[in-house]
Amino acid sequence: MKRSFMLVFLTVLIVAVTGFAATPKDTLVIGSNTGIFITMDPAVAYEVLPNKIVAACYAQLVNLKAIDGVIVPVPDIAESWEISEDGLTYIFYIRQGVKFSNGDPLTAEDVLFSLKRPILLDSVSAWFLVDIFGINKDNVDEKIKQIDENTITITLNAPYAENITLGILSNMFTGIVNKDVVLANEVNGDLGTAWLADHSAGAGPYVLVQWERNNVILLEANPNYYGSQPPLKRIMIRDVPEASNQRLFLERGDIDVAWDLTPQLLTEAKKNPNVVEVKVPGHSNEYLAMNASWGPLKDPKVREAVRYSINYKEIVEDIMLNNAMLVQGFINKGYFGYVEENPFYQDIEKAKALLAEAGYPNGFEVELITSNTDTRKAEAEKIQADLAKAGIKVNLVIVQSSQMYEKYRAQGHQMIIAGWGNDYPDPDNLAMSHASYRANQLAWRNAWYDDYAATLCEWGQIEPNQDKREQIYKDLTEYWFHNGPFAMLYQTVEFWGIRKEVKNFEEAAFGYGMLFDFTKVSK
Amino acid sequence: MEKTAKVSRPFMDDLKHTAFLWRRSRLTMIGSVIIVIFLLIAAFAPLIAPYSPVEQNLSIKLQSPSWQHLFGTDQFGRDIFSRVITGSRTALWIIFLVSVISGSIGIIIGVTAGYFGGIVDEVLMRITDMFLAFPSLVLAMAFAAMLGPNLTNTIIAISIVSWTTYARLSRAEAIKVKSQPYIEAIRAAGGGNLRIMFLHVLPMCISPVLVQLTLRMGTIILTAASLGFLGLGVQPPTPEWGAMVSDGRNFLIDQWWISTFPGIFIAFVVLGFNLLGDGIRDMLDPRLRR
Amino acid sequence: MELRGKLLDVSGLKVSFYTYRGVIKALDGVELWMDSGERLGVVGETGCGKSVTSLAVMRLIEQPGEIQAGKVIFNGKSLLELSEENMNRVRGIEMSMIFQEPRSSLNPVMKVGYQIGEAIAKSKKMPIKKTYPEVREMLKLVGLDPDRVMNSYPHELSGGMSQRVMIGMGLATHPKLLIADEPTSALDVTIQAQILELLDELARKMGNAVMLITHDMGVVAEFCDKVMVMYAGNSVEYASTVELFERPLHPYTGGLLLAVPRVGRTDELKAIKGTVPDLVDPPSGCRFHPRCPRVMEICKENRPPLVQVEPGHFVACYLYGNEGEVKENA
Amino acid sequence: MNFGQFLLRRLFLMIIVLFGVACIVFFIANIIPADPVGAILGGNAPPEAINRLKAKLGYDQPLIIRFGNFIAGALRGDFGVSLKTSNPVMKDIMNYFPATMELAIVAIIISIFLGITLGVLSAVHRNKAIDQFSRIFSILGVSMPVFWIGLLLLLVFYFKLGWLPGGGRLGFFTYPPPRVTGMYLIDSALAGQWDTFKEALLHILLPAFVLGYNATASIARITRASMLDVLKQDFIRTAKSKGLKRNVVIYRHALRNSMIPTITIIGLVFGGLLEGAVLTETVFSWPGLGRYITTGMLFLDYPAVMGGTLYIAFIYSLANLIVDILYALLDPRMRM
Repeated sequence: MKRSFMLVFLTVLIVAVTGFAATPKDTLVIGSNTGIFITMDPAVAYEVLPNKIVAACYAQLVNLKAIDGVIVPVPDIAESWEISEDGLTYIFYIRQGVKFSNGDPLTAEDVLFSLKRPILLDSVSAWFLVDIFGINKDNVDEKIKQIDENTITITLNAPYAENITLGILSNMFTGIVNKDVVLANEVNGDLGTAWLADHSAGAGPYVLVQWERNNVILLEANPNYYGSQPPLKRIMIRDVPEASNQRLFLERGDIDVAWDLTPQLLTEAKKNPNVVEVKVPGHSNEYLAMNASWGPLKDPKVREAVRYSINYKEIVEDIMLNNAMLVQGFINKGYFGYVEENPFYQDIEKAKALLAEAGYPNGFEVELITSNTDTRKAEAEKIQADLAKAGIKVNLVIVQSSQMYEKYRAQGHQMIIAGWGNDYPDPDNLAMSHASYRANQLAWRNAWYDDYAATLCEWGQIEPNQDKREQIYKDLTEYWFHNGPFAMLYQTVEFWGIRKEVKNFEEAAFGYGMLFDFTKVSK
Repeated sequence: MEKTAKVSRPFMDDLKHTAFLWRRSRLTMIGSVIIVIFLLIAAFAPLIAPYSPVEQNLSIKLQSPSWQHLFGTDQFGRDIFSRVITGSRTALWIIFLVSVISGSIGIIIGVTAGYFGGIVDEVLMRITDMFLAFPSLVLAMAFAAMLGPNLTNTIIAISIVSWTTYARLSRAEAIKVKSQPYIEAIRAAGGGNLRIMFLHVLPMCISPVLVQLTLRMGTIILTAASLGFLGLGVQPPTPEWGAMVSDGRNFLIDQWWISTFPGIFIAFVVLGFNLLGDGIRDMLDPRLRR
Repeated sequence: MELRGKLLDVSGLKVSFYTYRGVIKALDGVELWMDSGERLGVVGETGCGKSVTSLAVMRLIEQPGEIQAGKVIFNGKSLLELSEENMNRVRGIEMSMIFQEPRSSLNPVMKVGYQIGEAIAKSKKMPIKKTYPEVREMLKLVGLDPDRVMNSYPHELSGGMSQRVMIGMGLATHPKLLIADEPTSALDVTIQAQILELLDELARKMGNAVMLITHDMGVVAEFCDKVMVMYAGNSVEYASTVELFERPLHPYTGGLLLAVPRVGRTDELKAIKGTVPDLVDPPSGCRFHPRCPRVMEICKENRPPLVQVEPGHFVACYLYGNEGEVKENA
Repeated sequence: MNFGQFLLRRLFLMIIVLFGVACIVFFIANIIPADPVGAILGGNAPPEAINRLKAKLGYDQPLIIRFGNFIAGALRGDFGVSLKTSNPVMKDIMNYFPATMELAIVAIIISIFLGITLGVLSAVHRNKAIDQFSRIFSILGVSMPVFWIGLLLLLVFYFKLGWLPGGGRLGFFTYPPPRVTGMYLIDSALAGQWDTFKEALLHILLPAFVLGYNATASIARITRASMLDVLKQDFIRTAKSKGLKRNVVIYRHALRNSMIPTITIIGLVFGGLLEGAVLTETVFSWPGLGRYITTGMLFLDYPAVMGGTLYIAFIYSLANLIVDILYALLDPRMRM
């Protein structure tokens, strides 16, 4: 590893022009705030950009592909699979002849080890397996078994729809790691997680060569990749914490992709002929949530009044500068079960009438908490001004995101602006979190203890018939619109500023933010 | 022909002389004029400000300076001129409170340490060293995070971080005054420790601390700005200069006015306080008054 | 105008200070002169401008002071017209100075040997290191043990020792004129005598002229050949020491001498009434007239010029028939 | 009290101060009403996952025990494991601190050189053009926030003129020199890689100037004041009476004396630098300890914040100790 690393940089050194000219032809340079990254271990990684890096370095049991606008699970290491009659057991047939980046062959044993690892590590993303599928440390050995040298079976605790199961299994934590290399680097029983934080031992198109924290992450093409060699030999992610700096570097040509621009910075950067804007529908949403157990917000009429006070159009157009989609249901556009309807708009008279009906003719005072990013602060100030028109006096409390979640999880908030990023591309993930308090997720946090909605969610989870399932989600959304504790602001749009030399970046980025296929990008 | 000697009472002469000195040093004059303007702006802010500093009007957002909007508008279409004018009240409030709190903590600790000396001095000075050794921004961040981000907590956070200099200053002064013969005389006449400390030692410390306070008033606004930059400062929509500069930084390249005008006002006020501080120090420094 | 003093001739020297309180006319036409090897005492109450005169001669008057007018001819050169560089070639080499506060006149962070060596090195244009043997010689001459004093710092020396160092520094370059500004007033009496004796002995041996500035008439009597009495920025009387003590002509000089306790005097000491005038707006005419017991009308209008009424005895007073007057500067 | 005792007493005091700082740090870290584990797990994680991780990291132990472990660890230089980077905090500090130290050293060199020159010039030419300029320069230094100045200079020198690089410690494609001290300037010089040295120098100029700007302002003010004071002293008049040239009087005699109060300020100002790094590093993407602590703060990564802050306090006290020793060397009167 060391030798190739030296080789790579020596070539780069020779070919390197001074820092001020354009980036080399065979390398994609991304500028991003890497300060917030925690680890690159597939079993543990849980953030947006790191997940995409892990996806580039590791082949997975099952992968996702965007086929004509809809995300569908596709074979990867599991060449094919079957489901038992009772829908509880999935049998996966492992692809033969695949090699890891260091040349070792990828066997079913590696797959077994990789699937068990997150559970044994109590890792962050393990809750999918533990809390949804009911596979925990005690029963992991009989739930995940190796039948023969190319078959693996996984048994679930309930007959989930195929889309849900495969959606969950396409997450990062099923990245296949090279068992021998990982165990060789194990440190006092940590299953190699410290080593994997900044090294890679996978079979994906790229290899994690170096991660100097707060400075640079370098990926290099994997010579032994079983698929076709990617057009770009190297991906380099430079740490540029300040959004306005990312824009300067982009316009000067020192970076090819600015990852964290604000809408305003992108609008300005677009004026430069060398800069192109790329927009792709995202998979998360942004909402205003109301604690249904606090004061006036207990009354659904008051919640409805709040929903009619907000000017959603202005938020999308003036705050997000059209880098967002006006979607007011909780199921994302591009997902099965999406409901086209957007019933709410700013109608101050109606809001005031509803407030009067509920017994608050001259409004009330409420505290709105949110995290301290530029966009969230802008949204908070906008909503504060909108609600003021309906007589609701909003006091803002802008804190670190860690403190916001602390209060949110303890149901200690009154109003909050936050967002939800999907874990797997199925309406179940959104329904359970936004509508069922029994899932201990967002609905529970906002103290919306509604059994009707919770039951609907559970039906939708196991309903085999697609049309019936769609109707369930339609009824749930209708009900949720007018009784839920949420005012959905928008569905996110992923947007980047890139150099015009970077080709088919949009194809690589399409995937509702769940995917980013580096192998498609070229220069 | 004998010219009669001018009858001059000592105090009047002193006052006339101070006024004379004041007029003579141009810079102090400029300094005090700036501060007076700052106080007037703060006092009559609602009258001066043409628009409401808080009301949003997204149709006219990010307009460059024009006759309707002297300093242009920000990303929410709010008039920056009105926000800067109203912001002067917040700035004054922060400066006043922080100076009073950190000044009094500093003086009390400094005088007690200087006056009693020995163990008391040792312990208090070590505590001061602790706060000095501690990176004050991290301390301020921690307190602001702990108490929750709003105006009063920002003030407390900054005061907790900035009293150390005054403690050292007043301690040095107290030691100097304590050794004066007239203190022995008062003690001989039966004056208690507390009486001596508050009536004799404390007033002597006021002038150097006052000078240091005026010099540091600028940095108080800066600390508030740094807290704003790290996202812990005053909550919107209250206009506060530091937060305005930090929020405007993403617009620095194309909408330069959002950050620049509050920045200029900060520099303006800091310049005023510094010149005033230097002037007061020169005036109070006996050597310069020959 | 032939020179009254072959070594130094100061005439019509005027110096003022621009302060917040107004323009202080410190020197208003000072006259004094010296021959080489001579000892001139410059006496007068504090604030009469004697120190300012010495600084003006050395051209060390700094902001906010300014030399308005006058001529200073020293060793054939007119000092006030010299460029700063040429003046630096005179200072420290042909003419040097010692001050009243010896310990604060030495640089606290530099070794004593180095500071003395600096003066020699400048005059002989050689590196300071090379001057150390000569410095040791000088220290011996002023009665100090070179081994101990050479490498010590000013705060480690006593007042007397520091003044000896200053004398050593002043005389190290064998200047033609040494100006001593109240060299002994900061020292206690026993040390004063030793220092004066040392100064006398060295100056005699090296043949340098000494201008001694003091308010102590006793010191003048012992040390100086000639005396110039100053009052409020003017030279009022000049004579040999003997002549002055026996027949003081100017009323102020008389008053001065009466105020000095001398062995064998029994009569009561009389002080001169009134206080030193405020130099911001000095009295008109002769500046002593408000305090002069024998004041006349003319004294109030005009200022008497310094005229030689007897061989070697000059006085500026209308009592002795001096005619004309000295114009006030604007 | 000879030099040895002076040193011993100061070291003893330093330990007490550091112990006090450790208490403050621990007190703050554990009183902030937000749990770090939640921060690491992010928004979506359910309560069960949080409690599991909390137990694993020992966050459910009583406060006193955790404080004991923290102090015992600190003495051994072990501040526990960072929640975010999952390696020992001390390893992280050793990794990031050289970057901050290098920035602080270059900043202090710039501010000493610039500060003293400005201070002396404005004292010698009082109230003339240079004096006014230097006062305005220092006032600006004290009145404009670091990040505003940083962004402005970046905009002008990097974006518009292109003379200086934009940020980071080296060009994107330059290979960092073999690690000896972790400071690129020294390491590249040791390894003789002069083009890397040049590049590192170019990269450090702007951030160091911005970080040092505030320090330059304070040093200039103090030097001017103490220079004016010294020039009024008697021994200056003696030096002039020895016929020494003007510059000799100013630089050999006056400057050395006015250095004494300036040195003490440099000690205080150095502390300000370490702390100013927090902002400068963010603006110039400088991977130093300042950013490590700020990102740690965002994530409430207690071990990292506690360890980092304690380390900065240690360096600050050390710097002050060195300044006091320098003070004694410079001013013979101090040496008993």
